[in-house]
Amino acid sequence: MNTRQNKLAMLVLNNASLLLFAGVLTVFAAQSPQFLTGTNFANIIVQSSSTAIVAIGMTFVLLTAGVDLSVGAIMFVAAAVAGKMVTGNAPIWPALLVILVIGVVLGGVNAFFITRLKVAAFVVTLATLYLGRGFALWLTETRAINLPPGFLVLGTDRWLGLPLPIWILALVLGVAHLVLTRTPFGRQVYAVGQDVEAARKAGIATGRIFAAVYVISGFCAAVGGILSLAQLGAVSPTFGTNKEFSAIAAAVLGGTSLFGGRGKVFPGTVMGAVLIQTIENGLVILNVNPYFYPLLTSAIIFVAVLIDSLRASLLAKWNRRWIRVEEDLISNRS
Amino acid sequence: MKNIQIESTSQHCERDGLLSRKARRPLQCLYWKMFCWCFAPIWMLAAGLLLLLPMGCKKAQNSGSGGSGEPQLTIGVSFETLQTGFWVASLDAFKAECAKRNIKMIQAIADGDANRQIEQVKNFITRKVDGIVLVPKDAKACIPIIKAANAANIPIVLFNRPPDKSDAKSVAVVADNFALTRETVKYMIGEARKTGKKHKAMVLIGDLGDINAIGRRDGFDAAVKEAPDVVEVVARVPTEWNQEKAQAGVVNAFQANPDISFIFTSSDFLLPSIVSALKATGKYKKVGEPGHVFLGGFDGDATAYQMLKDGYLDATGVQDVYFEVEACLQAILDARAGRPVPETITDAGFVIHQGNLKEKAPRMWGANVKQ
Amino acid sequence: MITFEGITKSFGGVPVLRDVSFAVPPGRTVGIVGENGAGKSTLMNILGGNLQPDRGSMRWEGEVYAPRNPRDAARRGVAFVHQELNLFPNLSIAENLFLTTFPKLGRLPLIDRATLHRRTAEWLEQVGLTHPPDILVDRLSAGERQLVEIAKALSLDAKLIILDEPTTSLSAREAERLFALMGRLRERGIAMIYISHTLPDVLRLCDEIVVLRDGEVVGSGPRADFNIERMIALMVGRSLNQLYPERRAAPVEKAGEVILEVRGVTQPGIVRNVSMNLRCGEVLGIFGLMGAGRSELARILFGLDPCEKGDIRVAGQSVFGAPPRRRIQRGLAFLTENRREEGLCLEATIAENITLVSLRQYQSNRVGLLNMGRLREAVNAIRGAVRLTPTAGNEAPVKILSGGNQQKVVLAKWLLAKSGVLILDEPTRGIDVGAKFEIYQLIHELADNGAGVLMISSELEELTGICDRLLVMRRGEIVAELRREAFDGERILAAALGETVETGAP
Amino acid sequence: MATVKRLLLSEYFVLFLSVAYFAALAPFTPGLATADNLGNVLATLLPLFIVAMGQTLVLISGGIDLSVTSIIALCSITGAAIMNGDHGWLAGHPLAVPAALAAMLLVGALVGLANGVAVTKLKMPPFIVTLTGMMFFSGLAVWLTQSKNIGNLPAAFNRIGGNTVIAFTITVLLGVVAHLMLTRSLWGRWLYAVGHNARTSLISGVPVHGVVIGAYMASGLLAAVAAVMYTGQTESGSPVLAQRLLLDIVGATVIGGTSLFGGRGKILWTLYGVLFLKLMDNSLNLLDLSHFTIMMVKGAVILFAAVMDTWRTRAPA
Repeated sequence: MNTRQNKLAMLVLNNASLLLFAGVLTVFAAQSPQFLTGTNFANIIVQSSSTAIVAIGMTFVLLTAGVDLSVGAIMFVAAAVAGKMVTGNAPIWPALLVILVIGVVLGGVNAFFITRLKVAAFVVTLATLYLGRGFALWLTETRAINLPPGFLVLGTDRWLGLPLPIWILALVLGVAHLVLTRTPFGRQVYAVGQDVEAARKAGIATGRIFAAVYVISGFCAAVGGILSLAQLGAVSPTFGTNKEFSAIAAAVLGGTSLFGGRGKVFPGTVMGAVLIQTIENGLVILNVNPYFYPLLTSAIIFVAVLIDSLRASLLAKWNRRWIRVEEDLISNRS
Repeated sequence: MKNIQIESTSQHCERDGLLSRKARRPLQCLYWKMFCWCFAPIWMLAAGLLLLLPMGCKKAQNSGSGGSGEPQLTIGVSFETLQTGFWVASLDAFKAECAKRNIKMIQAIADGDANRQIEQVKNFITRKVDGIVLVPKDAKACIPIIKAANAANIPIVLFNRPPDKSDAKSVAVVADNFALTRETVKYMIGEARKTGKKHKAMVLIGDLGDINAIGRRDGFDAAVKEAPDVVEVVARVPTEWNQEKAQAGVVNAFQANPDISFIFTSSDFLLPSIVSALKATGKYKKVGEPGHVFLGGFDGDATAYQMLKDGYLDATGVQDVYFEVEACLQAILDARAGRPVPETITDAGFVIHQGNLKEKAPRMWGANVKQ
Repeated sequence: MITFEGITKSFGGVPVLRDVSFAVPPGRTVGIVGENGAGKSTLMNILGGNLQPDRGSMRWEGEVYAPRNPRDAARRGVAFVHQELNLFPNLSIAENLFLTTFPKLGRLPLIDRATLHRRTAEWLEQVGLTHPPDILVDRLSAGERQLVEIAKALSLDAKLIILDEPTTSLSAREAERLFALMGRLRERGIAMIYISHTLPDVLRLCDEIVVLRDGEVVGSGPRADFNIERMIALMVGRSLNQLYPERRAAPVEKAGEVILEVRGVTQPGIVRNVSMNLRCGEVLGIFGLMGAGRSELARILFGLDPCEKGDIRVAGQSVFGAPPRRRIQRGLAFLTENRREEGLCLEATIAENITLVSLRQYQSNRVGLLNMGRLREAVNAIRGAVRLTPTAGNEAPVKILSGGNQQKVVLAKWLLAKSGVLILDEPTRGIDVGAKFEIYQLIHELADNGAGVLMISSELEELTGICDRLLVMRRGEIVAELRREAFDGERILAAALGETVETGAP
Repeated sequence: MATVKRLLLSEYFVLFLSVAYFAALAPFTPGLATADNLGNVLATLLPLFIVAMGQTLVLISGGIDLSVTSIIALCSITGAAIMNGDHGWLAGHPLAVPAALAAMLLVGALVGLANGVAVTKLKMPPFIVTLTGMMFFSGLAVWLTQSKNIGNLPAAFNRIGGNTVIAFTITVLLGVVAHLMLTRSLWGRWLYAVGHNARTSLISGVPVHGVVIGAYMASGLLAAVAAVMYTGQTESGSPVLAQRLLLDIVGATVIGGTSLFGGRGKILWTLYGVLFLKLMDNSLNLLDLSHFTIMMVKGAVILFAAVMDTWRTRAPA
C-alpha cells in the first residue's frame, strides 16, 4: 500500500474524463478524415451548446450533493411560453426576458420545497418535471409551434465569424466559472457540498446556498431552452425530453462528483457536454445505427459514476486517522 | 401555514446572522423574506388547484348534455398525438365536419402511449358513444381496441393509419403512401434530370413502427431505383418523427457528404429542421437558382405551402384530409344504418409542385391553415 | 483574560462538571490534564460556545461572557482547534481562512485574490508554514493542517486559543514545530489552553496546570508545584459516588477454558503484534488513552477492518479474514462505542432491535416464516433478564428510551444471540450512575454464565472495579498486563501515558 | 388539531382519501360507478400495483429503482420475440408461451441483479445506477427491435395476459406472498433493518449486500410479471411499453406512505396509493380532462405526499 502507487491511481481517477476524451478523438479521427476538420468541431460545439449551458446549471446543484430532474421541463415551459408570445407577434427581446424569469421562478419553486420544507431534492424535481411538462403541453395543446425566422437568427446567425450559440455559451461559462472560483458565494457552495455541518459551524447560511443553486439551475435551463429553440425552429411536444440525463451525464463526465464538493465548470462540465456530442457526431459519420446512441451514452455515464464512487471510497480509506505515526509509517509517508 | 413561515424566517435571520456588520443584516433578511413571500402564493395555487378541480368539471359536464331534436349522435375521436400540423388540421377538420352534421364529438389525446389510448377508448365505450374514430399509435397495438369496439358493437373507423391484418373488423381510411410518394419523387427526379448532373440524395425516414412511414420509404426507394443515373442515395436519416433527432441527423449527414443536393422528407413537419441546416451551410437557394438543393416532402402542411409560394420547395405529396374526414364519418353513419362498408377506403391524394401550385392550392389543407 | 466561576453541567442527570473555577491570565498558557470523562472536553465546549453551562458563569476581561454558538465565541476572540479539524479539504488554505470574510475587489462581489494571498501568507509565516496560500488543504499532512487551523484562529484575531489533544496524530518533528509556534504566540501575549495526555509536554509548555477528576478541580497552580508523579496521583484518586458490584470469582463449569485467542495481530499504522487470551467467565479490561487504538483493535477482532498478519481464534476455530456475519455465528459479539449509529436502529421498535441478530433461530421449519409467538416470548424473557424499563412497550421506537435503557437493548440483542465472546467498547459512556451499576451487574452475570467479556474503557476506576485482568494499550501496542490483585491506578495510568513511574524517562 | 394529526398519521389515511374522493366525484362523472368502468380501472390497476410492490421493497431498503419501466419494455420484446407467430425463435412451438414467460422473468431478475450488485458491491448511488439503467435498457429494447413492435402473439398468451380474472388472482397471490415475506420472513425483517440503519445491520450480522440485491431482483421480477400483463393487454411486444409509467409507479408508492428515507413501508399502503392514483386518473379522464392536466395533478399530489412523508418522518415522535 505504498503511497506512490496510490498517488498514480488518484491521478488517473481525477482526470479520467480527459483520458476518455483523448481516446474518443483518436478513435474517430482514425476512422474518417472529415472528423478533425474545423467546421466539424464548430458544428459539434454549436450542437452541444444548449446541453452544456444546462449542464453548467446542473453542476451548481451537483456540487451541493443535490439533483435537478426538472431542467428538461423548465426548458419546455420556457420555450412554450416564448413560442406563444412570438407567434402572437410580441417582439423577441421581451420574450427572451420572460423565458429567463420563468427559469428563475421555477428554480425558486424547487428551492422552496427542498430548502424550506426539507423534501428530498429528487422527488421535488421529479414532481416539478411532470408539473412543468403538463403545463407546457396544456399551453401548446400538444401542438408544435413553428417560430418565425426572426427567432431563428439566434441559432444560425454569426458574429465576428463565430456562430451566436458559441458566444452565448462562452458568456454563461465565463460568468459561471467566475462565480464558482472567484466569489465568496462560489467558494461557499464548495464548502457546503463538502460538509454541511462544518459549513454551518463556519458561519455559512447553508439554507440560502441550497436555494440559490436551484434558482441558478432553473436560469441555465431557460437559457439552454432559448438556444435549443433557436436551433430547432419549433416547439414540439417532445421538446427538452431527457435533457436532464444529458446534463447530469455532461457534469459527471466532466469530473463533478455526485457526493458533492467536487467539480469544475471549466474545463470539466463543458468538456463533458462536448464529449457526448463528439461521440454522437462521430457515430453519425461512421453511420452507426442511430438507435445505438442511448446505449453508448448511458454506458459512459455509468463508467464515469463508477470512477467517481471508486475515488470517493479510496479517499475515505486514506483519510482515516493514523494511530501509529512513528517508525513504520515514516517510510510510507515520504 | 403562512405565519409559521414568517416567524421562522425572522428567527432564521438571527440564528444565521452572518459575521457582517450590523448595518447589512436587516437588508439580507429583507431579501430572504421577499424570497419566501413571493413563493407563498405559488404554494397556495398548487393547493387550490387540487381543491377547485372537481367543482371546475361540474360546469363542463352539464353544459354538454343539452342538445335538441332527435337523439344527437356522439362520436369519440382518439388521436395518438397532435405532434404535427397534419394531426392538428385533421382534428380541426373532424370538429368542423361533426358541427356540420350536428354530431357531438368527444376527443382524447394519448400523447404517444398505446396503453393510455386503450384506456381512453374503453372510457368512450363505457360512455356508450355511437361511433369511434381512431388514429392508432401503431398497427399492432390497436387490434385489442378494435376488438373491444366490435364487442360493444360500436362502429370503429381508423383514420390515416391501417391496422395489422387480424380478425378484428374495422374500416380504415388511408392515403396511398407508397404511390403518392413515388409520384412526388418521380416529379423531383424529372426536375433534377434537367440539370444533367448526378445528385447525391438524403432521405428522412419516419418512425419504423408506423406503416405510413414504411410505405413512404418504399415509395421513395421505388422512384429512385428507376433513375440510378440521376440520383444516388448516400444518407438515410431515421427521425422517429422527432425534430431534434432529424435536425442532428441532417446536419451530421451534411458533414459526412457536404455535396448532397437532393432531399426528401417523409413528413413536412421536419422541413424547419432541414431549412435551418441548409441556412447554416448557406445552401438554402430558390428553385432554378444555381446550387439549388432539390426539396421534396409529404403531407402538404402550412410550412410546405409557404415554401412552395416562396419558391424553395420543389414538390410535396398532399393527403386530401377533407376527403378522408368525410369518408370516416360517412362510414360510421353507413355502418350504424347497417349498410355494407368496405374495409379500406384509399385517398389518392395529389402531388403539388411549382407547376400546378395555383390550381391545386385550395384543395391543399396546409394552404388554409392560419400560420 | 478569562475566569470560570462555579461552572456546573450535567447530561441527562449525569453530573459532568461540578463547580469548576479557575482563571487563565492574559498571555499565559494553562495546561489541563485529567482522564477521559473527567470533563475536559465538556468544559472546552462550553468555553467554545458549543454548549451552555447549567449553572455558573464565565468572565472575559471582567465582562460576562456567555457565547451561544461558535461564531459568538470566535467574535469575542476564543478559537477552538478540535482534534477532528474543521477544514475543507477541497478548498485552498486561503479560502479556508477567509471563508465568510473574503476581501472584495472594491464594490464588485469578486474576491480580491492579491490581498487574500498576501494576508494568508502573513498568517502562514506566523505559524511557520511555507506552503503557497492557494494550495489545496487535502494535500497537507495532519500536522500541517493543524498549523493551518491555528493560523485560522489567529486570522480571527483570537486572544485565547484552545488546543485539544493536538499531538495525537503528529510525528515528533511536527510536534516540535507546534511547540516552537506556541512559544512565539505566548510572547505575543496570546493566552492558550493546552489539553494533552503527554504529561512531559504539559510540564514543558504550560505556565499553570489544572488537574480535573470526575468534573472537579482536584489541583491547580503554577507549574513549579507539579511533577509527573503528583499529577498522576491527583488524576487517579478514588471517585466517591461510583459503587461497583462485588466481584467474586463464581464457579463456572468451563471456567478457565480459553474462548478467544489472539496471536500477533498487526495492521500497519493501526496496531502492532497484539496477542491476548480470554477465558470463559473472565472479564478482561483494556485501558488506554484517546488514540491508543483500542476501538481499532476491537473492529479488527470483529472483522469490520482488515488485518494484515496474525491469527484470531474463537472457541478454538480461526476466524481470520472471515466477515462479521461468520464471526457472530462462531459466538463473537460487538457492542460498539457509538450506540446510536452502530448499535441500534433508532426508528425501529424495541422488539425489532432485540431480535435483529438472532432472527434465524426463530424460523419455524415448515415454510421458513418466523414464528412470531416464540419471538415475542423470547423478547419478553430477555427484557426481564436485562431489567429493561417496563414503561416502553415492545412496539415503541427505541429513540424514546434513555441512554441506559438503549444500552440494555443492545446488550439484550447480543444476549438473545447467546454469544460466547462479548467485546464491549465504552459500554457506559453517557449513561447515568444508576444505570451504570446495572450494566456492571449485567456484565458480571454474563461472565458468570460462562461468557468471555473483553471490555474497553478509558475510565480507570471502572476497569479496576469490575475486571479480573487488565491490559494497557499505547500507540497500538499492549504495553502492560496486570491481574486483579496487582491493580494499582497510578502504575496503570503511567503505563498508558508511556511513563515508567520510577525512572521518569519516556 | 390532534385528531387531524392522528388521522394524517394513521395507516389508512390514503384509503379514507380514496373512498372520500370516489364518493365526492361519483355523482358528477358519467359512468364512473358503472361495473365495466370499474373493471377497466381494475385491469390497469393490477400491473401497476405489481410494479409498485417491487418499488416499495426497494424504497424500504433505502434505495430507489427507476429502471422498472425499461425492464417492462425489455421483457415485453423478449417474450414477444420468442413466441411471435411468423419469425419467433419458438414460433408455433407448443412450449413457446411457457418458454417466453420464463425468459421474461429471467430478464427481469438479471437486470435486478445487475442493479443490486452495482448499488452494493460497487457502492454507487442507487438513483444514478437505476437512472442510467433506465436509459440503457430502454435504448437496448428500441435497438433490438429497431423501434418496431412485435405483434401476432399466440392466442394462448393473449388469453392469459389480457384476461383480468387471471391477472387478479396472480396479483392477489403476489400481494399476499410479498406481505408475508415483508412482515413474517427473515429476509423481510432484515430488509427493514437495513432500511433503518445499514451500519447497525452489518454489525448485527445481517447479510446487508445479499438483502439489498434480493430487493432489486424482486423489483425486477415483479416488473417482468407486470410486463406479461401489459403485453397481454396490447397483444404486442413494444419497445416503448410503459415509458410514461414512472410517475405513476413512484407516485403510487410515495402517496401510499412508503418513506423515501428507508425503513418504513407496507404492501397494503402501496395498494391504497395505487388505488387512489388510478381512481383519480380514471375519473379525471372521464371528466374529459386532457392527458397533460392529469399529469399536472399527479405531479402536485406527489409533491403533497412527499411533504407529508418528510413531515411524518421529521415530526417529533
